[in-house]
Amino acid sequence: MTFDAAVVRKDFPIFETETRGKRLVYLDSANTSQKPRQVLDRITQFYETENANVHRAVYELSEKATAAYEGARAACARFIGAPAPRSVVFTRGTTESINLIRFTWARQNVREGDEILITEMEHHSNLIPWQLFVQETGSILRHLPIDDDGRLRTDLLEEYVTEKTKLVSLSLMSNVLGTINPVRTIADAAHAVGAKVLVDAAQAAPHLRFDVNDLDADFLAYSSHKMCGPTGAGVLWGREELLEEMPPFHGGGEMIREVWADRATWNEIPYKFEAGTPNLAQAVGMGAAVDYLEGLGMEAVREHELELTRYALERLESIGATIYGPRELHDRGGVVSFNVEGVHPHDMSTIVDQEGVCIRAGHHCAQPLMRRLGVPATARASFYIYNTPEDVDVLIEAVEKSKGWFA
Amino acid sequence: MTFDAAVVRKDFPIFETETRGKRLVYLDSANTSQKPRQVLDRITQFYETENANVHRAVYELSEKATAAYEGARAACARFIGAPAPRSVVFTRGTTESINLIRFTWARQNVREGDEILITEMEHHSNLIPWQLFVQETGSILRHLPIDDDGRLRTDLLEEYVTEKTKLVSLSLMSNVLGTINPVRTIADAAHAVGAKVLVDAAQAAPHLRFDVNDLDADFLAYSSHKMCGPTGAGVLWGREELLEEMPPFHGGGEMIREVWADRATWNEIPYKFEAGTPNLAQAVGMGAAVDYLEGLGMEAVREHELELTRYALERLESIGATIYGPRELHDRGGVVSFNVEGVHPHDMSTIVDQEGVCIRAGHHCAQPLMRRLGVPATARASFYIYNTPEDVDVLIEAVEKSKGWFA
Amino acid sequence: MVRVSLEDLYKEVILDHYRTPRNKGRLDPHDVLLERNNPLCGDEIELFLKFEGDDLQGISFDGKGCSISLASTSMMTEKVQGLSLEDARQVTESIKRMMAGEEEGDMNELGDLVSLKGVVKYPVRIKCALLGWNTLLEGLEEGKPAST
Amino acid sequence: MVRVSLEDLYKEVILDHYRTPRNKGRLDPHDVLLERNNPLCGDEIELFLKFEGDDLQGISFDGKGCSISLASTSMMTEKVQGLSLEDARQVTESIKRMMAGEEEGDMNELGDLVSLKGVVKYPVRIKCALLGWNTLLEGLEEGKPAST
Ligand SMILES: Cc1ncc(COP(=O)(O)O)c(C=O)c1O
Ligand SMILES: Cc1ncc(COP(=O)(O)O)c(C=O)c1O
Repeated sequence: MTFDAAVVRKDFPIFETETRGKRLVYLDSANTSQKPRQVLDRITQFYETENANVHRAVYELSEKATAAYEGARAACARFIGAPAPRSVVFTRGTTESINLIRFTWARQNVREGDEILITEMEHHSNLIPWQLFVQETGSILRHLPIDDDGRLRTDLLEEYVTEKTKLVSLSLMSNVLGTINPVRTIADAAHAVGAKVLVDAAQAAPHLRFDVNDLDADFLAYSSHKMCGPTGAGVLWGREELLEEMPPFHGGGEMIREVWADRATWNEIPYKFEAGTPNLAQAVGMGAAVDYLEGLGMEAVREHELELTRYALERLESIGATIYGPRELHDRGGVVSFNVEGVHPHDMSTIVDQEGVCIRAGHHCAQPLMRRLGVPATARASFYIYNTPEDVDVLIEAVEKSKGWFA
Repeated sequence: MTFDAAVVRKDFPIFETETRGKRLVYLDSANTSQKPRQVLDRITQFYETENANVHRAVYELSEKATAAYEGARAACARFIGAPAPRSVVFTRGTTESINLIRFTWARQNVREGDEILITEMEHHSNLIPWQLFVQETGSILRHLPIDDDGRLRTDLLEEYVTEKTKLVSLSLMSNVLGTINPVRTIADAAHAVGAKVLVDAAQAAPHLRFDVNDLDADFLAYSSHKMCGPTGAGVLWGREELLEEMPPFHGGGEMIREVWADRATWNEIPYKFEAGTPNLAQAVGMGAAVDYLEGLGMEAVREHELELTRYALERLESIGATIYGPRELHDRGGVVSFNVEGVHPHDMSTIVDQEGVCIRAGHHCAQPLMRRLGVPATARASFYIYNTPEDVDVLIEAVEKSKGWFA
Repeated sequence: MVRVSLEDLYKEVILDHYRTPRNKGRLDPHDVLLERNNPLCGDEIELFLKFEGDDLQGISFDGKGCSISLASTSMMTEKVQGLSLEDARQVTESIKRMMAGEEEGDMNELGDLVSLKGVVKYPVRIKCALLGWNTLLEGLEEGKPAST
Repeated sequence: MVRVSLEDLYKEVILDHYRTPRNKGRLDPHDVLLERNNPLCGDEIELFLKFEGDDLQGISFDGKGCSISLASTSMMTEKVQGLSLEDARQVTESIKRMMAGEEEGDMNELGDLVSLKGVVKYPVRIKCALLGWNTLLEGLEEGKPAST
């Protein structure tokens, strides 16, 4: 049971605009997604009928705002199978969620000589926080290698997950290779040595159905803007008992209980981690995005994207493009990185833009992975619910054109 | 030259709604402000015609998004007289801005035994970060006292600003007392001993015209949501040379320049401090809020609020309310904290809500100040551009009614 | 569902107990003294409990705060005084479920206390109404364990 | 303003230099060697400079990257070779102003280079077009000071 992408496309006002005088072929959803009317309307409705600060005030408007905000939290918890809304902390996005763990749980639990394990395919957002952390604490950062197909070398787990490992932080789906990682296998290995597992679900949440219990994750981060929601919102989910134990991150209003001049006590979770006025309307919009995606059905989303990916891989290979990442579709999402002999990806991106095609060119916030792949940059097309096979056709034609220029 | 608040009110869709079946009398703008159509439309327009990630992609849509985002930065810089847009870092709000300084500049520059000076009237957002900081570093937190009128004891500056003082962090305007603090005087004292000055302008930015050069501030923080802009956006302004020297805060995409597996170099300011996908639409909305306020004129805003404050103080005193904070209008903003004998502020707030009046009751995120004032809580009415003298009349009537219930 | 207007809630239930609190002041001797507060509104109470075997023989409170927190606590002391610890616990749980909107509130079990339900419409005030009850629940923990 | 289509820009200007770069390869001996890159696209260049008194006697480059960065650098070497350091600096500043949209670009001064202006319409690519020029500016700093 899938949906008609041409119909879904009508929910997204941006497709009523043109780019460079051409039909907009947006193939950069792994970077940020477009937003359906339903989400935009919900945000406007919030500001027009419910806007007030939450939790703190007694009047009806503030109660409405609080109900909307907490309702969004419940939706974001449900979406990832989290047992309780209180285990969901609202952040600005995945990057902030990961940094929050760096400044709280990790500071409390990872010491000099301890190891943090990430992978060779991580986004800078799941790499730089740990580089900084190990520099600050004298702990050690290790990288689980990938094979030439762009899959994690789980055969090396025994070597990389050791008694010293305190945290394994990895993406559920790669933003460059499209690989869907065997998080459960890795979590089992991590838990066997008492390490915790942080899952970067920035790419997975928009496209896959998953459940924090099945993954056996300890923390999980995802962003609103990549899944039809507004910018400026994201989630850090954590096991309740871990969140309870963690020190606060930012200090400020709302995260406190009692305050004296020189000390304070903390509010209960998740509020302990939400200092200051939260990103209210953005959280509400993220909740609406969850509702929208659940309305389509995440299985249907996945199926639709698999079809597009199959078609895109086939057509790209037929024009001789080099593909980075798994060629088979199993455990692979709708992100396709590629290069075409003789055309630098930046040139390609500029040229296909003339045909209305938005693709990304560059290092995709994964410079070490680019080095591993032996290329300075790649082009990348990524698919979402509003893309159609026609979009792939336009892409291929545009890529052919760019080849023509350099022929 | 002021404006007609009844006309301004029409810009704000929320005033087309009722609360508890009554005309909405919103007197909690110090908590969060309502939003004009102009700002909401700009946000929607962004999502509908310019939405893409910024800086990273080559195609036209991303260029539009980048132009919108950087245009907002320029507006937010201009609004506070900042010499260069690159000295403006976008954050979630004032609380995050202050915590950013705690985790970067302060860690680099404030050591064991050094002193940080705040004041007795600070919001928790400018108190808790420093409590946490001094606990982490062995430095010392001091509080400049206020007098019984709710003004800072600048006569004690010599005692409180010493050779040990490294940072003075204070609000330009109090969210409880309405006091506008003599920041320049304090900055001069701080600079004389080589300390830096961080200004919490959360309450000032929506209501006052000021200029970072005149204040001679080193850092300044303000929030979008209190000044007609969306939630989820704020600014940290800093002197360029200080921002250049500071280590980064969050690690992630966009804040880097070159990345290897074990190390990285940083992007130029302000991007060094903007890890991950920024709150794009919120920054753009904040820029639109700046444009909206500048359209009204900040002098006119101030004049309008002074008139309402004068009238409110007069009427509240006439019904025997106790006022906290300066009674005279000089150096005083449109925030009026008060209590009425025999009526707990929480009861009052619930009762006046029945009449459509939204006021705040509680500690206003300033528990130590409540102790200084000798009360567990106060009621607070705060005014903005859409409030009219009629709103004050409804408030007074509703307060009288609550008194009646408890008579 | 009974619809109580705010005015009725205050005038007919809250104000009576607020103005004339029952069991107010120190209880001596006592077995348990708990100080708890609700920092949001600055409500503070002290609760004194005296046990006699499995029964809550004596209860009193002191404190300051809004009318809802003080009236609710006053009503509570009237209700639970003399009950067995187990019964006091059950009443408390019933009140908490009623305030959470999970239960209508049983007139037979709760009597007058059912009128506190009017507070459910004002979610922020529920914490005020429950301050005394939550403190009692803690205090009962320290009493003799009910039938084990 | 001359409107150059992207296709014209590429086909008439960029591709020629991209396919047949001028002054490519190591220059020996040299006074200055600078390696610079544009991490966003992975462009990397090495720039070799040789001074003779106040003149830029020799210049060559090596590197890899997109066509705009390589072509722009190739055109640059043609333009500045043999100029005085001061003139080279001035040409570079003119190009930078032109790419910042501050100036139209003077045909007499810049010649062919004016066609690079087509890149202004593609803001992200401006960094590519300027990589060589910015590196040159740094390199000139290390040369003999121009008239002081
Ligand atoms: C004086 C003052 N400082 C800081 C803040 C915190 O601002 P925000 O909640 O937007 O982070 C506020 C408002 O809540 C305030 O009034
Ligand atoms: C795998 C992965 N992790 C983390 C991020 C960072 O997410 P955000 O920019 O929303 O913080 C991204 C997207 O940029 C991503 O693709």
